[in-house]
Amino acid sequence: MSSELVIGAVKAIVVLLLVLNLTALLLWFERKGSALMQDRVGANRAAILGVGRRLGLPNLGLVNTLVADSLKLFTKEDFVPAGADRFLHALAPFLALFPVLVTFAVVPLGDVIRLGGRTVELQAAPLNAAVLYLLATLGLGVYGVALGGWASNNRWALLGGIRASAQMLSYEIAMGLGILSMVMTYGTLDLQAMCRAQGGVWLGWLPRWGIFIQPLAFVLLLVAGIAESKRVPFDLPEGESELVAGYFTEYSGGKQAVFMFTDFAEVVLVAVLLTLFFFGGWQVPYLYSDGFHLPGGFLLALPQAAVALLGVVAFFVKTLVFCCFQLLVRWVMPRMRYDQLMRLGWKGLLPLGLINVVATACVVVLAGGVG
Amino acid sequence: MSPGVLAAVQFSWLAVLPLGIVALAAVAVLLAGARAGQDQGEALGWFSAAALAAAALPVLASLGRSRLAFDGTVAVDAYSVYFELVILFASAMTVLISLRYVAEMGLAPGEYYALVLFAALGMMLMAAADDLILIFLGLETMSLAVYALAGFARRQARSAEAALKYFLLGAFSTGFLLYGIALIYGAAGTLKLEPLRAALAAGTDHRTLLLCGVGLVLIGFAFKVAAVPFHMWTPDAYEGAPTPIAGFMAVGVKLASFAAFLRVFGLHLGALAPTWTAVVWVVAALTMTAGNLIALAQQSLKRMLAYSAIAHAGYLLVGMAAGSNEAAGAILYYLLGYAFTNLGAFAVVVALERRGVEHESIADLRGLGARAPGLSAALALLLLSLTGMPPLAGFVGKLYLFKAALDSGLVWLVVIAVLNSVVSAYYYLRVLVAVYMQEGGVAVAPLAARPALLVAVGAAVLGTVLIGVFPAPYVAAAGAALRSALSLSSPGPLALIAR
Amino acid sequence: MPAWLFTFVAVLAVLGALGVILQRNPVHSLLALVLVLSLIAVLFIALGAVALGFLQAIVYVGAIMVLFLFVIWLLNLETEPREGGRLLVKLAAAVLAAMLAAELAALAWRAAPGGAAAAGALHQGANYGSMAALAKVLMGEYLLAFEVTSVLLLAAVVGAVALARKDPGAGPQSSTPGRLEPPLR
Amino acid sequence: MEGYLLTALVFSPLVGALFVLVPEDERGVWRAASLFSLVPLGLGIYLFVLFRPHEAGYQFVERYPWITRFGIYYELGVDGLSLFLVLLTTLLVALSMIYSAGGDIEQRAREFCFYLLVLEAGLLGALLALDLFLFYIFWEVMLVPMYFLIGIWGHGRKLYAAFKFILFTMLGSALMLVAILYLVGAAQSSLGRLSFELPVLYGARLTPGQARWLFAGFAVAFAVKVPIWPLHTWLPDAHTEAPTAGSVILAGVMLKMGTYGFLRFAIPLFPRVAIEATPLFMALAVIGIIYGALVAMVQPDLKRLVAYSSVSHLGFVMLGIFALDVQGVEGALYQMLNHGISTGSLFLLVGMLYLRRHTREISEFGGLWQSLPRWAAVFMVIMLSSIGLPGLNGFVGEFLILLGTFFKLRVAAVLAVLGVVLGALYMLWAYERVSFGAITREANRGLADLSPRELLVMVPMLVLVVVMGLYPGPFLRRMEPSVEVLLGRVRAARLELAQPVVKPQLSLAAQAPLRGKQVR
Amino acid sequence: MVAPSYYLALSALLFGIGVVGVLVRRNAIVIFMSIEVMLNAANLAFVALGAEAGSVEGQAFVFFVLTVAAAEAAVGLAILIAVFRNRETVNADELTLLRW
Repeated sequence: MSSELVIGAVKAIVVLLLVLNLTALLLWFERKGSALMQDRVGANRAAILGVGRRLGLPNLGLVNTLVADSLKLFTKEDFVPAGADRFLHALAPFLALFPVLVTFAVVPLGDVIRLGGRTVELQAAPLNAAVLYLLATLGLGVYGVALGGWASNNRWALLGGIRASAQMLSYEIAMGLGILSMVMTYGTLDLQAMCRAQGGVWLGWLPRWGIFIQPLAFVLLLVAGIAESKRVPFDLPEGESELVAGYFTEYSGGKQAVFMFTDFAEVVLVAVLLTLFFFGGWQVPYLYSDGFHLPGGFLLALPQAAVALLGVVAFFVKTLVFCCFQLLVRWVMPRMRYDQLMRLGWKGLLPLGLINVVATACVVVLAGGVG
Repeated sequence: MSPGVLAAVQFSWLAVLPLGIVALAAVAVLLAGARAGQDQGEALGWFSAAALAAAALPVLASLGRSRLAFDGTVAVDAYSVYFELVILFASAMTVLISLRYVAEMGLAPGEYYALVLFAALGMMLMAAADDLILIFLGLETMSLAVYALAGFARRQARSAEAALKYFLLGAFSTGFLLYGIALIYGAAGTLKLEPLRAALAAGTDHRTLLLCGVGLVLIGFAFKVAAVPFHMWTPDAYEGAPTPIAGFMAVGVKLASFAAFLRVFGLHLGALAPTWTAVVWVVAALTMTAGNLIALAQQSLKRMLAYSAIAHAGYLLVGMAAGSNEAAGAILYYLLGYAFTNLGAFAVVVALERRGVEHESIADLRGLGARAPGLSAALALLLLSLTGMPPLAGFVGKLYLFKAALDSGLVWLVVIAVLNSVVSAYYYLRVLVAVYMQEGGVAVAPLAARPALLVAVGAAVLGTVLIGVFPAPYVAAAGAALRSALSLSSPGPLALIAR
Repeated sequence: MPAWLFTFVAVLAVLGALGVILQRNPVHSLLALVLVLSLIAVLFIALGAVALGFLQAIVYVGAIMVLFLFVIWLLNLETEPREGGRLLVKLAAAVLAAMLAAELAALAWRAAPGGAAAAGALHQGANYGSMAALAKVLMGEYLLAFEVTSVLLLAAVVGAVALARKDPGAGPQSSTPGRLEPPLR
Repeated sequence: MEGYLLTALVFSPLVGALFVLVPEDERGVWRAASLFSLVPLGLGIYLFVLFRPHEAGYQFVERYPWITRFGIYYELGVDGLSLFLVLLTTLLVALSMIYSAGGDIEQRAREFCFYLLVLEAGLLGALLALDLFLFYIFWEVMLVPMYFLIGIWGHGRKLYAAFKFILFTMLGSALMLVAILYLVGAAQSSLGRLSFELPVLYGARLTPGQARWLFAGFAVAFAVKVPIWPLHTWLPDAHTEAPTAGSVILAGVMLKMGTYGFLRFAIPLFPRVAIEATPLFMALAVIGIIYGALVAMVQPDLKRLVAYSSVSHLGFVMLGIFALDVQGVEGALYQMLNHGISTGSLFLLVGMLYLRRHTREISEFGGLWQSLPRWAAVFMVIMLSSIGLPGLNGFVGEFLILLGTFFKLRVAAVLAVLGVVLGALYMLWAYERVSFGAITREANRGLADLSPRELLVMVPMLVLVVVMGLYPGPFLRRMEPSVEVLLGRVRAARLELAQPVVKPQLSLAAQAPLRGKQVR
Repeated sequence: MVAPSYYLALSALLFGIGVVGVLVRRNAIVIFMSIEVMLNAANLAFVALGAEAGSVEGQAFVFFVLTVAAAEAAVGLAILIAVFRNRETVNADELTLLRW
């Protein structure tokens, strides 16, 4: 009993650390990547005693992002505007971060591994209603930004909060519909089972990934996901040119860091979801439990531990790719207007999602069910 | 999921078709209304009325049957046919009354009629449901549509306010209803009414829980039928709501609520009758007395009709308190007459209203007898029926009801009831005084020669007279409806209430 | 759910409910309500109704409460001044209702099937609270009810839109410019 | 024709009421209304001719099932109790219609005629119905038209009077409705079948307690209508404020519905209770007689005086009814007719006066004998009939009543005689102040005397006053069999009551020895 | 393991608190929130009693209640907005066009 508890705790901490580190990495990528795309240098000033330069290394800005900025953020004055609701003002950032982080608990990082006769699921919380859990926690995410905006006693902040919550609520529906089609396709609410179902190939060469049977759902989830994380082109809640910084205008220091953190954690989450639903999660193409079965009948045998490890690596690679994709979108898309945003959500994605669900249902029933 | 699951359900077209027709019509009206302009509103109204009439056909087709469908959640019996027909009629009348009003007041016709149809669907479901879940859903479908309709004239502060009060108190009562259902479920272990009756007949170990639940459900229903002390919403809601909707609330909501009330309490909780009839006795006495006494003081016609509706709920509760087969038949019959009479009265009020000139107070009606003899005569007849003047529908209904109550030994309750109807004569006649015996008032010719309105008023008057003078077929129909509902469960006792 | 955890959740839920009715700022009331609803979701899961617990969180916490929040903002509700007048009536109402609650609780505690003492196992099947079990009922015996909910929702949407829609030619009173003010305290 | 005679009688006014709506102008309305008011009168006379005088039971019975589930029949019939009231109704309606056409009703003639004819239908229906349900319907139907008659064409505080009238009456009839329903239920358990038919219900066995309550229910309704003192307060208002035709019908026929109700329903249905309640009702009747007379005496308003005299006269009727013997009941029936004729005439005469002077204050008149000789002469005859001058109709009724009462309860008879004296006093005094002496007011000079139309209305009354005073035989002969049947039921009940088991304390003989024993 | 009766007692308490809230508060939206507390108390009772009996019917009912609650919230809040547009208040004591 206690060892299971320990394993559970370890898994939770591992997942948490992974997400946090990934987030920090994304922060760096965003700064440096954007500089690269815009043909400028980007963060490059801070260095530790000039060691890197002396060694002749290019300044990657890692010190800026990972050390200097963090130090600055956490040592800055925690400013609360006059007339703000102090309690909610303090609570809001954590209310925003918490649901995103706990969502990762149900994400399967890989297949089971066997350690000393014990089977360990590479999933912090193996839950057979994981999709419902996912939707529930996603729903909670609204409160942080909404209350943050409201509690600041600032018009821009309030407007940002309202925009954020309306936007998240609207796109949650499209997202839910996308996820629903996947649930119907695989006939399960269990994410691990969904990943397992994506193993193997069609026609001898095409991986059985979700993207190939539910392309529309992928589009839905991608768009809605970006909107959920309030990033360009859906970054109206924090549109600098209109609202200063939207709902976190009045935040500074550590609390602002938490908000920023939430932002990137959401990016990771969206990437994870896309990976899980449409790109086989930890499935590596042609890799089975005993090794690679390449098209054409070639078999490349691998030990079980290596297969598991490959799965985890594959998962991270896919996630990273989608993370980067999301960051890249920022520099190629203009910001939408608010009415365009709403129109896209309600008149574009929602009908598409409904059509997709109905079509899926028809196919599922005609095919005699999935179970 | 396999298709086998669906096949296992006892599907019944007869149960679904009427609801389906109404729902489809609602969607069609909604879509058409989005495109149509204000001037096509009347066409939408006529279409809605036609759809309601069409829905009556499958209802009639299930006459003579008496069985349960959808795994015992819906009853296909004469009882539901009876109520569904009356509900369809009341809804169609509401639509006809509304035609002119909607145009005159500049309301959105598509949404208006769609909501009326949705409400009608909810009411029909309440009448047919044999399961607490379905009753609840029907109740909510009806209520939500009616909440919205009550506040439909949203440019008027009063309308929105009426909707708010109606909504808050309605939702409050829903809470009681739900908790009560939960406790009954806990005690009996089922939500379906037939097994519930069987379970009660077999006796339960959880009598306390059951009685608590019954009490709370009673509160919930008391709210819906506007029984004192849960009547506070009624006058405000009626006064603020668009007038045709006030009539719809007074008739349709009451019909459906009593249909479910009677089915749940009379038919299925009959084993507990001695406990709840005592409560209903008190509630009935309070309801009629308070309704009538407060109605005396009203200056507004709609408000007066609202209090009179409360009083009539009181009379109907006398029948519930009597708790016999005979009384149940009387309730059915009374509701029929009440539907015709009250809708007619509201139709007349609608005929007098127009934008800017609302015949609000009774004093506005002064001299109407000379300006609009036909309409005044109709109003007089309908009000006399509400008073209980023979040989109109209201009289025979009361007679039947009181007779049944006397047979159950509720002499004092009946005495209270008849004294109340004397009190009620005062305020009904006060209207006639204004119409016929006083001069002045607002010099506006009524909206005469509106075919729909005239049809509605004519139908109401004709019905009121016909049901009153030749009650035999309707009494027989009410009786048949009850027998049909009673015979649903072939085993078990056939008596409505062990009394 | 172990007893200590239940006690903790229950106490928290009651405190939350009290918060709903005692907080003078509607947003704080709302947050208290969110807490209560989430705890009830937890209790659902503890009772084996796993799917329902999540549904509760999704529908109530994720959607309905956000709608409430929106409306509070739209209405620009401020902290209520201390409510004066009719204090006696309110007190009486409160006492009465509290008595009702106490009585109900006492009754429920003693009269519930199983009783207070029988803390035995619940008679639940293997997949008692699963989505599949729930779906079987919804698509089976309650098929009609399930279909009716679609009508119900449609009616609600139509009603809500009809009521809250802005009039095209509405006067100035319906949309005062500068309505949206941050709460002033 | 005979098979449907009663139906034709009841519904001909209704048909007339519909026809009244047709004509374009007011003259046409009056003509149609007058014609149609003569139809029931003609049918009534035809009925009188065909009526078989020596038959005790109901005649011309029509019986069709109506609401079989409740044992309700459309059942009409006539007997000696109702025959003359039917005739009186048709006569008074026709006369007041003709009178009203002569200028009494100045506005909304169409509605007036409509209501009057509907009222007639209600009155005739209530008199002829043999089914309690049907009876109740007609009983209520007559309220509404009367309410409108008072409320629209009345004078002074007409709305107040109309409301008082209808609420008092409805209060009574509502209780009667409960009693009817209870009675039917009780009869169902004792007879084994559900029926609203009067002949069936006569046979119901009731416990004394039930019977007492039910009797009370019926009695309150009828007592309000009569009206018995202290339930009379609506009457002076209603009579005074009503238009002349309304007063005539109200006093002439409607009050009789109360006394008729006692004779047809309350007493035969519950004879034992009626016997027990005799002292009470006799006391109330005597109070009514004396009270009515005393109050009438001090009235400054002529119409109000006549109204209070009605209270007094109806007291006589009640006295006769509760004498419960042949003389008393027949006298009461006869007095009902008398009162209808004489009081109806008095109201007509007051109305004629009002038309000319627009006042009814007695002090405003004086010496009318000079300016209105014909009016004064007619008034004289009618007034003498009202105070019961031998040779005129009033005497026969009062004499029979006093005779019947005398055998029953001497004190009551003696007090009632006092009432007769008082009646003569206030009537003659009023007449003196109005007609005799010199003309004191200029306005009273040069008034137009009775017009031919008015004479036409009054002549039938005068003829009846004389005929019924000199030749009561044909009337009494037709009443007697039915009265005997009624009293037969009372006698049977009295025999039952005499059994000491039922009510030992009533019999002094049974108690006396007991007391004696204790003393010893 | 905790017996369902404890859950039931808790639900009764919550229900009572909701009722008190409806009766005591004058702000319409807070009244509405109190009503939601009542509904949820009923839901808890359903699930607790259903768990005891091992029947899914109670859960089905809660599912429907959730649906209804969502619909009710939409309509109710729309009404609130309509009222506010007209009157600039949702305080029940100030809504006096119609008498309470």
